[in-house]
Amino acid sequence: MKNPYVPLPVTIDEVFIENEARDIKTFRLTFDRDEDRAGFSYLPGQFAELSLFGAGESPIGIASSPTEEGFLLFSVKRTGVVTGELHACAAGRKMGVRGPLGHPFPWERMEGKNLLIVSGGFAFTTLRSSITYMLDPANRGRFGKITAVYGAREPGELLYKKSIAEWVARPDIDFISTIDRQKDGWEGRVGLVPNVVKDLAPSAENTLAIVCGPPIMIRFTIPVLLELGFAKEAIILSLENRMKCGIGKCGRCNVGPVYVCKDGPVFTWAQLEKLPAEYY
Amino acid sequence: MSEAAMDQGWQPRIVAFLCNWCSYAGADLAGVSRMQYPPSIRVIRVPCSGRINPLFIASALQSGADGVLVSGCHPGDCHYLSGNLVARRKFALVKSLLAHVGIEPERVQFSWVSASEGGRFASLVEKVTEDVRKLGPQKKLAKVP
Amino acid sequence: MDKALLERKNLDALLVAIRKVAKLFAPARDGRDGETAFSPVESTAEIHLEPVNTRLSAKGLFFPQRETLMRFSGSALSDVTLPTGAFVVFGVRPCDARSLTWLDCVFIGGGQEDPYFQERRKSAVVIAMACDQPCASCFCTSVGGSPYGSEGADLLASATGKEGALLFEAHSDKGGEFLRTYADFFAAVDGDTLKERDERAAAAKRRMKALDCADLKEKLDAGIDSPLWDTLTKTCLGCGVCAYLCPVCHCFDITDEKRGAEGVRVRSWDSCQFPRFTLHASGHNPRPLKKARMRQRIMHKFSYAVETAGTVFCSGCGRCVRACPVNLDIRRILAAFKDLQ
Amino acid sequence: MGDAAREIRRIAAELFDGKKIDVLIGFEKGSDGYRSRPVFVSSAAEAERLAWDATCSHNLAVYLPSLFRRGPQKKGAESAPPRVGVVAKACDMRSLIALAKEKQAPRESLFVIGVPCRGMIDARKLEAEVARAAGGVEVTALVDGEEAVSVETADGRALSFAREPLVHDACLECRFPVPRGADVMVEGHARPAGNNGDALLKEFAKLSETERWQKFQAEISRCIRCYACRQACPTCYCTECFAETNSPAWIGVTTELSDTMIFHIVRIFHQAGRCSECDACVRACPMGIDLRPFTKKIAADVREMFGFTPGFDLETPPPLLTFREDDQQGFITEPHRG
Repeated sequence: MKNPYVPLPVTIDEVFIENEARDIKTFRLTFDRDEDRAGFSYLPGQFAELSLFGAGESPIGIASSPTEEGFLLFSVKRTGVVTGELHACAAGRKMGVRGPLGHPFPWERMEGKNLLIVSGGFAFTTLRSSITYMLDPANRGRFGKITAVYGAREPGELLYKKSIAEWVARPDIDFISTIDRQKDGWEGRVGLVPNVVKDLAPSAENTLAIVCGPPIMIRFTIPVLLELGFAKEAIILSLENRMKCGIGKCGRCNVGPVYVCKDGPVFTWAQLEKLPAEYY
Repeated sequence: MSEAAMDQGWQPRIVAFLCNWCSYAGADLAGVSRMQYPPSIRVIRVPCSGRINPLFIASALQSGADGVLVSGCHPGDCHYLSGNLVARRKFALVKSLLAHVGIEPERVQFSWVSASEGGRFASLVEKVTEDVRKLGPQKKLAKVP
Repeated sequence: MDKALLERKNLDALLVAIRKVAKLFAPARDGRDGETAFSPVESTAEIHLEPVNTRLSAKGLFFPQRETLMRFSGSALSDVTLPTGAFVVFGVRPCDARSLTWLDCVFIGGGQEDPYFQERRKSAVVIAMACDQPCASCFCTSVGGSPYGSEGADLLASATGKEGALLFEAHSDKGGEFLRTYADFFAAVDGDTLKERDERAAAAKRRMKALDCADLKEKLDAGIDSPLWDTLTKTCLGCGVCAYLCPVCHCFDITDEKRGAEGVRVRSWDSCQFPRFTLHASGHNPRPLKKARMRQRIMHKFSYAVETAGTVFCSGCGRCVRACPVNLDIRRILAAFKDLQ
Repeated sequence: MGDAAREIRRIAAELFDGKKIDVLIGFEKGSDGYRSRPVFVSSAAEAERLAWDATCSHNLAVYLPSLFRRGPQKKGAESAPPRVGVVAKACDMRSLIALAKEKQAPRESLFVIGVPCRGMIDARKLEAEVARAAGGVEVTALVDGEEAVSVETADGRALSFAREPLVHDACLECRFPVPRGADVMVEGHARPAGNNGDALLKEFAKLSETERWQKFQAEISRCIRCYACRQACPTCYCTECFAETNSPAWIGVTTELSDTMIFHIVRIFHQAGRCSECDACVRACPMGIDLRPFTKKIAADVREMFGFTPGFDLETPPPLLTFREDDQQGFITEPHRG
């Protein structure tokens, strides 16, 4: 019997500082064993438990795309014990990964659809995975028009700046980054994410919206999308609750009849609306 | 310290919480004066003996310390006027409660050492070390994961 | 052979025989107040079957309050040892035996098996002891159980009028095998004993006050935003008694402990009644209020579990009723929602 | 006892009618005839629920700090603190004063209805007696007599038990059965003052070091870390407990014995100068852990070393926030030479 609590051994291959506040780092991990690399099959939207023996585990969305072979990316904000310890780790450090866990975005449903990606702040990670995945030449044809709105408090807090620069330049994705307040040197859009979406007024026709961000952004974005004509089933969100086991046993992420870890973290607004509001 | 004691082999590990202004300076003086005392202590410098939280003592014991020594300025000499006097009440209670539940009183000791008392510091460490050595390793609160 | 009689004089010999091949757990005195706890026992003299159930259910024998999942050394895994060793639990009340089937749903079901729990379940024989004297705080019959219920048990033992003899009935393959293995200690059962058993079962059932739980889930679902949650939980102290004593509550924490490089990853019971249970590292807490936490506990048992596992997650053992320091009484909460218009 | 209940209801109704209080914390009838439960009432009509009998053993002061703990207030627009009525036995009263002293509940916002205490009946002791006599049956009526407690059971039996053996250990030892400093007193007679567990402490202190350690270990090893002791304790009011913080993680969160022992040692230490020896911690413990030999120790030490008994006046500073130049320091280690 496979023991679901035992992490797969990995090595930190490289560490990137993502933001000016230097409290978000991206860790590139490689598997220590070939069979783990081969067996770790995931799709964008899933997460994994990062394990540092002595500190504990932390559930983090997978930021790499399955199309990027040979490594995994995780962007981690320094907030608690495990993430604090992780931020003190340098390349070469051995650690563990348990996963992939949870359900990915509904890729079968998304096929043939236009996609509106709405994201704020640090929650962009699994959307980096998704965009990279969709823009892969082997996949791009499976999806319609892709529009992405990504906001942060200030320019220095936008993640994956290099990738963003590439996406902005590409014709096959309409990528808009925005910051909350004007800052010197910023030439892009200024405004809160829900307002930018409102201004943009993307068509709801044959479109699915994927929303990931802080609670406040989600709360204000949902009404905008509904007003634009998105059906509740067409609004897809990814939740972050406190978790431990990641496999629906420990009860920590339980909200209503669902476990965010094993039934989510991806849900439609139609599903979430029925739950007690204990997920943000 | 006698040759005989050195030969006994087992050296207790004693965590010493020393106040910055008196006892730490006293330890320093003992050092620069090349006074001999057992290499049993691991010093943690605190701003004042009033900074000592009983949890520090419990944590030290749980982490495997065989003994704990807390030392501050003599009453009346506190750099912060009364930190050690307020602390003294806490210390009295901690000492009494630990002994009450059955932890050997010699495991946790409190003293006062001034910046000029290098000799007193050295003999204090010697005494505490001897006391703890007689008791052997501390296992009651030590946690072995 | 699925039914057999154990005469009083053979009981000790049976225990000795069991202890040759397995550990034996049974209710034994615990603490100064005369209550009992499942403990390793060596003889019948140590076993105390009281009207008041054991302090804690048998849950901890399968899902220990603290359990080492793995050991590590530095950043490398050094050991994963699954629990081993056969054991027999005697004197589990039907309510607690039934609860084990729900722990099965959680730990073995759900598409992912928990190897630690699974190993213990596999290596245990559960002998339930029927209740002739249900307590005032008991309400098993209100949630589909019964004082003579056998769900979750490999064997059900019940008292007979014959000088302390016990009737054993097998309710699983494991139970049948147990009776075959120890056949030498057992005698045949006559019709009178079985008749008496049925009478006793009926009498025990009659002693119990029933709570009407028929459309409880619907009522609770409808009342999810009711101010009752606030009024009924105002006096809740926010301790973990109800969850820790509950034979079904199964939430846990996983933490690492180390000294130097060596350490362990352990799991330990946790409770949704603690504010820290859902507290994010950022300081945000999606369930910050006591009323929401108690709502979670009740809803999980009587609504969410019905949706996900097809059953309520409460066996009516009454421990939370007895032991709640402020007598919150789960039956009163349920009754209040039943009456909600 | 019925008279006291009526009197409490009358006073409560008067307070609500006179708009003197916003909420009152008292007792109502609890489950199965063995228990009563704390209740919050907020109107004269609701005050009809208030009860008073021999099972009202909870220390209601436990609810006070959270009632007065309010979020940040806008300067100049601070909302007034609630006015709270409390039904208080002597131990509740002492805890309430200890809380007021530490600014956890303003005394002027409290209206205390004091009730003299004859010693509360331990529901578990009664339950065990009834179970022995008649099985685990419901009690439908309980009459608290002078010498005996009589109960009627759901299956129609009338049983009577000697009262004193049913009384909580804490009450048997209570030195102050009459509340001092209440705003109004309900008439009634109190039990004679006890010895405050001096005998118990002396017994324990007589044991050898090893025996004391074994007893301590044996009791604490049964702890399940449910924190009922802490939650039921009126003067354990920290919003974040050292036992649960994770940075620093002082102790582990599991039932590992050293963690559990440190939790109890430190929690008990934290009650120095606060503990009214009400035994709320002991009563709340679902495992029947006898903490008394340890909780009593800290109270006795504070009394003997600093001459302080918590819960009687608001003026004296808490003993661990102050000092005397001549505080005893016989425990200070003097090295061999100076």
